Amino acid sequence: MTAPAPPQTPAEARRLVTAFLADHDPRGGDDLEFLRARFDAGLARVSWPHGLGGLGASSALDGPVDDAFAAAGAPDNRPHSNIIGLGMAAPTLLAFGTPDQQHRWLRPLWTHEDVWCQLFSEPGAGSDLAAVATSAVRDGDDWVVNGQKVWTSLAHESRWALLVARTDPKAPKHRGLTYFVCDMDAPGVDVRPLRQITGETEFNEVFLDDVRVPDDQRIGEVGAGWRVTQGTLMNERVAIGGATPPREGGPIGTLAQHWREHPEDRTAGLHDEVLRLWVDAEALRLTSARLTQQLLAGQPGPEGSGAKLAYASLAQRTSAAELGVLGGEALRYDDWTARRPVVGDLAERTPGFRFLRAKANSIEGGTSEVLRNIIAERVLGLPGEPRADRDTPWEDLPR
Amino acid sequence: MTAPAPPQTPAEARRLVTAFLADHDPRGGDDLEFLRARFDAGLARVSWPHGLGGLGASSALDGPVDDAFAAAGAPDNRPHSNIIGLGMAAPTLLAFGTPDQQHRWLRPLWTHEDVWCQLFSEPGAGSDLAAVATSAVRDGDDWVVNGQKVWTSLAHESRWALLVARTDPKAPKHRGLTYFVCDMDAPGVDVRPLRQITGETEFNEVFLDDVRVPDDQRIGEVGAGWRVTQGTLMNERVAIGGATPPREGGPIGTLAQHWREHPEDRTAGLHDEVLRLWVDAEALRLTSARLTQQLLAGQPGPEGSGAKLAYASLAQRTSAAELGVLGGEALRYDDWTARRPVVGDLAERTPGFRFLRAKANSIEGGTSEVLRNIIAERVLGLPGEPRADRDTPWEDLPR
Amino acid sequence: MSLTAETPTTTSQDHVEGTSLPDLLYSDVEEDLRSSVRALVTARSPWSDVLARTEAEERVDVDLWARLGRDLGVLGLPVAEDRGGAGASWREVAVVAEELGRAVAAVPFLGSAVMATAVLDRIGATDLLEGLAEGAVTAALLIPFGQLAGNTWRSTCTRDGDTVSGTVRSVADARVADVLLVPTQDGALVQVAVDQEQVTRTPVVSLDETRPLVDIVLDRAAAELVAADASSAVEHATVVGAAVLASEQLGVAEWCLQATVGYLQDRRQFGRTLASYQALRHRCADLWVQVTQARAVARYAAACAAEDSPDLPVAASLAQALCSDVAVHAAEECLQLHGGIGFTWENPVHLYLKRATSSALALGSPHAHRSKLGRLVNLPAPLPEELP
Amino acid sequence: MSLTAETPTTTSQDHVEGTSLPDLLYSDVEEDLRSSVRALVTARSPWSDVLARTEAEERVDVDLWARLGRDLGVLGLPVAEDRGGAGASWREVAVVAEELGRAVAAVPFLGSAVMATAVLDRIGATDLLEGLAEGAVTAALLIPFGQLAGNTWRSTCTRDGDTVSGTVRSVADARVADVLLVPTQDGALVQVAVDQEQVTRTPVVSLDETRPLVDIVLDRAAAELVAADASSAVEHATVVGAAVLASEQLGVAEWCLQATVGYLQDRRQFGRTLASYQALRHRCADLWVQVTQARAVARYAAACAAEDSPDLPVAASLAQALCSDVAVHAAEECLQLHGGIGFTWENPVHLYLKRATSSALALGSPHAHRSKLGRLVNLPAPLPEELP
Repeated sequence: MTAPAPPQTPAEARRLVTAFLADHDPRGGDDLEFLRARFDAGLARVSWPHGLGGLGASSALDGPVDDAFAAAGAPDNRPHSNIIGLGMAAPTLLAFGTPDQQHRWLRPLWTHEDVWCQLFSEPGAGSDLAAVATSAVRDGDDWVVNGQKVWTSLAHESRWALLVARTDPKAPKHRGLTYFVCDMDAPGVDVRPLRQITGETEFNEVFLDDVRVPDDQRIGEVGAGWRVTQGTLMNERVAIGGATPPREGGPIGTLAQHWREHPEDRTAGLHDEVLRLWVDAEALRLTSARLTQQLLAGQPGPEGSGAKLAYASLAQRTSAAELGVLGGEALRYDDWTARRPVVGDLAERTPGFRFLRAKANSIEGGTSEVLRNIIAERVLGLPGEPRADRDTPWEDLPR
Repeated sequence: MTAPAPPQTPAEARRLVTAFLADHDPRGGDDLEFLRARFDAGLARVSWPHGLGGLGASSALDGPVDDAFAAAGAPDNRPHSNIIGLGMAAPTLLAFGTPDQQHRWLRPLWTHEDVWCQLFSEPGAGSDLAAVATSAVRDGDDWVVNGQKVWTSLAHESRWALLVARTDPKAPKHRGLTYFVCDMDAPGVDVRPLRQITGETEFNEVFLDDVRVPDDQRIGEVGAGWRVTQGTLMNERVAIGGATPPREGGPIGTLAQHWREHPEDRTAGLHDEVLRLWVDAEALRLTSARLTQQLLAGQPGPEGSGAKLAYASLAQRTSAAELGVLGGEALRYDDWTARRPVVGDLAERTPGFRFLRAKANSIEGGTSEVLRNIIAERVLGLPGEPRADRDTPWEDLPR
Repeated sequence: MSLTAETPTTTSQDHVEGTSLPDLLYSDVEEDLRSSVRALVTARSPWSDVLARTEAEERVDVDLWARLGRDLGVLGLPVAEDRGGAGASWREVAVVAEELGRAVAAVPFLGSAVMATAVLDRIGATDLLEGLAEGAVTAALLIPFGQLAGNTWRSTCTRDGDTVSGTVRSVADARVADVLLVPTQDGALVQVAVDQEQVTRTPVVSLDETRPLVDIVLDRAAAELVAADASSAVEHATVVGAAVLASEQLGVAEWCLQATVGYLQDRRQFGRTLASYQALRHRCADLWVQVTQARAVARYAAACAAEDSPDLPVAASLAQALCSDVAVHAAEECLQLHGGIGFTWENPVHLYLKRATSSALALGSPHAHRSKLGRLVNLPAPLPEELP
Repeated sequence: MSLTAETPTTTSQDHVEGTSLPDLLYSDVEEDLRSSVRALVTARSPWSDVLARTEAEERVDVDLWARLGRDLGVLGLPVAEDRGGAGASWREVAVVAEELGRAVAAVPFLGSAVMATAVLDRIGATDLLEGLAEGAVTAALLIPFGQLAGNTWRSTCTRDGDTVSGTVRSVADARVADVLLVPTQDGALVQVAVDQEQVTRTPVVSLDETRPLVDIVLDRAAAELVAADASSAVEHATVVGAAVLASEQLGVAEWCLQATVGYLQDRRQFGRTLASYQALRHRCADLWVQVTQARAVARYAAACAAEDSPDLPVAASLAQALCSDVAVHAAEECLQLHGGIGFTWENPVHLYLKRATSSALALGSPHAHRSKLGRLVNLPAPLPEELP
């Protein structure tokens, strides 16, 4: 049987939603059944392939479809609670997984039955991700994994993890890695909360002690883990080019609102800084919008790294200005208790929290220094740093 | 005969001046004779050795002696018109010259009969000064010099030049250099004005075409030119630790005065910037004063490089703020004619001139980038950049 | 005349028309236009000629100016075809400005093809417009070049019958203008032919001699009324000028980044190319990020001008505040990373530094535009300090 | 009470006493003092203990505090010997503050040994001073910690007979104080013992838990008059506090620079030490330049306090404006260059970031100190904007 032609326009896509809704009551009560049916109808993400939640349409139509379901009051799949699953695991499975793996994992991932996390960074492998030391040794049909991962958000809620491990320590570092999907409920997986400077435990350390991973959970060839990892990370950066928020939609909005409501906190120096931040925030918003337009026009640009770099700096400067505007009141914090963060909590907490949390923006997902390297090399064509570690067996590298 | 004991205190030094003035009328009319007599009495710079214009005193006493002569209305040696002679040539001759060379050159240098310049930088050897290509080939009692020098201030007024040239192209770059004193009136020396972005011709290019330099004008051993050059440049940096100007004594003074006198040019953003510049100028003044105190206390610190780095940035930001304060009026310039600069002209010209001239502050006398390298390596003990050029014969280096 | 002050709004949300933004990319037509202009200026206006002209008797490149009108027909892009124009929009004008900025070309494009054209188009002065669009006539709007775009400003030129008198300092692009468009104290706009004794143009030694300024004195000069109430048209023209100037600044910044990257790849120090030093590469990366932002806001300002969007005053001031700083910073980095050679007259960098610096001050400094934004988007200044 | 506003002068030249500056170096005595303090805090207050204490019941390191008084005798340094002090000066106090900052030590030094001591010494309240100098009594000046030093401020605490009432938010170093020194609305200063029901201290969740704040309510608390007219003494004490705080900030910045340099030398990425990356080295170099400047202005402020120089208000605000920014920037760079590990609770960097950030806001933000400098050295604010 040939697959039906994918929708070509937002209007066509909306017609498919309307037809689906005629058969499925969005307020029928069983949200999971509704989501599963939506997936099976190819309306989960219409840009995904036929039979895997989509219809092979343009990614420009994913947004209109989501909007149409939302307008009808349909339940959503809580995308903000499964960011790594939807943003990184799904694209990786689609690009590198076998058909069996895709059919096994994509539906429960999209319906939010399974939350996913990533087991990439290690204490000794941060920016230099290819230096991971976690080992995977073949034993029959399984791999036995040992090591320590860090900076794992959502590990405590996740059923599955993307895992990169070293399968050949005698190969140069980039060539001895293999990529797996790890069952977070498997024996030997120990998730421990990692506390941050905000007091929160947003991230985790994950200790892997003789964890058995079946070989059918390997993604890609043995030794090809670096290539798969690069694919995953590329999706992380593309994800930045999402929907454009409204003007003052980010941290600048909180600052601007305070400025308008509290004339008593205004000073000349802060006025200039607030205006500079407003300019920079609006410039970044337009830059991100332009990047999205480029992506939709099929001209993927390298601006994603630049937008992340600028966002980190802006978030840090904006929260610092908030402290300045508040003055003495900013000497007070709200809560240092070690606790899991709540989605959407950022605007609700004290400026001190935003100030501290923003410090991570220039580290997580690629440090600003690494992003500058990437821009200089890949965009501007300038030479890279001399590398001593490319051709040496991993086990011989100094650590 | 044993030399008299050097003065130990400013009061003792001033007594020596008073005694000298009793025998030499400071307003007698023949300024040159007066200056020569002052040199011969060891009161030119009391910190210089006996018989060479000094008395072997502490350098802390040079200022008080100058002040005492100035208070008596004595003619001075126009030190601002012979900065390289007094600041670099004299210390180099004292440290590395033979007694004959010292006696030959120091007196007319100090009395301003001879102006000096330096022939160091080349089009292909800026920050990387040790890469100079100007060659000196031995021929009998002479050396025959060929090459092109650049960034030579005062070359058109100078009688003598400090010259560094390559005498052994087969040696690694730092080891094949020799240091000379070049007669700027010698045949083959061609001084051509070099025009800058300000329109002025402050600097020169100097072309050396079969210029004969007698071997008795060589300073230091053959092949030891780099060590002598380093000595000269160290004096350049120490010179920064001179007398502390009064508060608002630098470019900030011009800006602050304009701010006070022109309320109509004030805006909120500029107010904060002017205050930041005032803070930074005063901080730099105190930092330089502290450096001078350290030098006088016999604790030479590495702060000189830091002070130069900070000065360049401050001068550039201050002149940019001047443009901002003036607004539309700053669209006008005063004079683009190619002309030699006049000492002390900086405050008299337009803000646009100061803005453009300040761009050189982070390049001349060591770029800000080189100074950061120096601080990182010599002060903080961080490793240097990998160097591919240290042990290769100069003639084999890529250019 | 008095340009009316911008009206403050209660919250900046009023400026946001949903989340839909105009197209910020370059269309194929725009890219073709860019190629034509670049080919012309590359052939006809190399930097060495631009440099020589800064000290020549004739500062303006009248040959290039004629070719832009005659050969390329890019002087009437935003004017409707029935008014003698090309029926394109300010978006295309901005692309031309970008290329002229990239070449620091010495032509009165901003004054004649942007601001004079904008004011005449707004008023509907078809006869003059046709001449400008064809390149037969060059006109200049008589305002001080440093005047903040669209802001409160009172002309001091006065009308008396069919004459006008007054002095205006530091006018841009008036050196070869045939016609001066003079806003007058009573809110009118009159046109003044320059070929009369009652008009004196005194060249000004300008920070940017590729866009030389003149002081103009009108002493009972014969004047023809263009419009009796031109205040809002003049205000609009200066805002459009600011919006398009941002694209010119983008072109300057792009040249500087490109020149810097090229130089770092060629020049060696300590046996290695400068590009091999990470600290310098990181500065180029930061500059590139700034240039991408300048491009986005300049495109947005051009699009707002093209659509006559109510957000145009915000977009123009945003673009001026950002692109001014980016262009100056790019030129400064270009000079610094060139080292001594960048400080010499016989190197193009200073042409870009001077253009960037004077463009930043033109039509309002970044400080002035930020203050204006504060009023436009309701981020008010502090209350006056209480005196002790 | 009302702290009098600073008096503006006509030009800043009035502040310059010739070109002679005080000694900005550290004397041998000061270096010995530094060694003693450093030895004590190294042994008694390692960062892991400081971290644990931020969540302990007793936030203040009372053992270290006792040893500073009893063993080292550094709590009465600026007080004359005949008043029970050590007869040294604020210069030596600043050296102690530097070392306590370097260790982010949780002791009420700034509140008790600096500000409370300064106000009592100014007034001549010998009895209380002796207790403070010996370390037998800990006192706190009852002002909001964010209050701009020396500036116009009106206390809301009121006297009624021998009692005082009022609420003061965010008071530093009062958590273990025995005595509160309360400026009152009528310009007096009274002392209040904390061990009475009429005094309520409510702990505040503080950005910097190594210097935890409290909110204090006095409800007809028994009070003893210290001085009927204490306005200028209180103002002076806060200015001295700001001057000494700058040295504490210097200590914070020095630790951050040192920790960063050390980490870069140890940590490897891509097969090389981080220190081998030029971009990171250049950032350390820039930081070092800033720290040398912070040292110079902090020393100048301490010297002005020691000499009771008329330039003290300028010196204190200068030092606060500069050292606040340097300390925060140093902590931020320290965190960033540590990467992820610097973002974790179990690493000392955040203690320094929080101390630096809250110290910057304490006794006036850098913005507030710059504004104050504008008044002190006659660089006036813009005229109020003309409204359209």
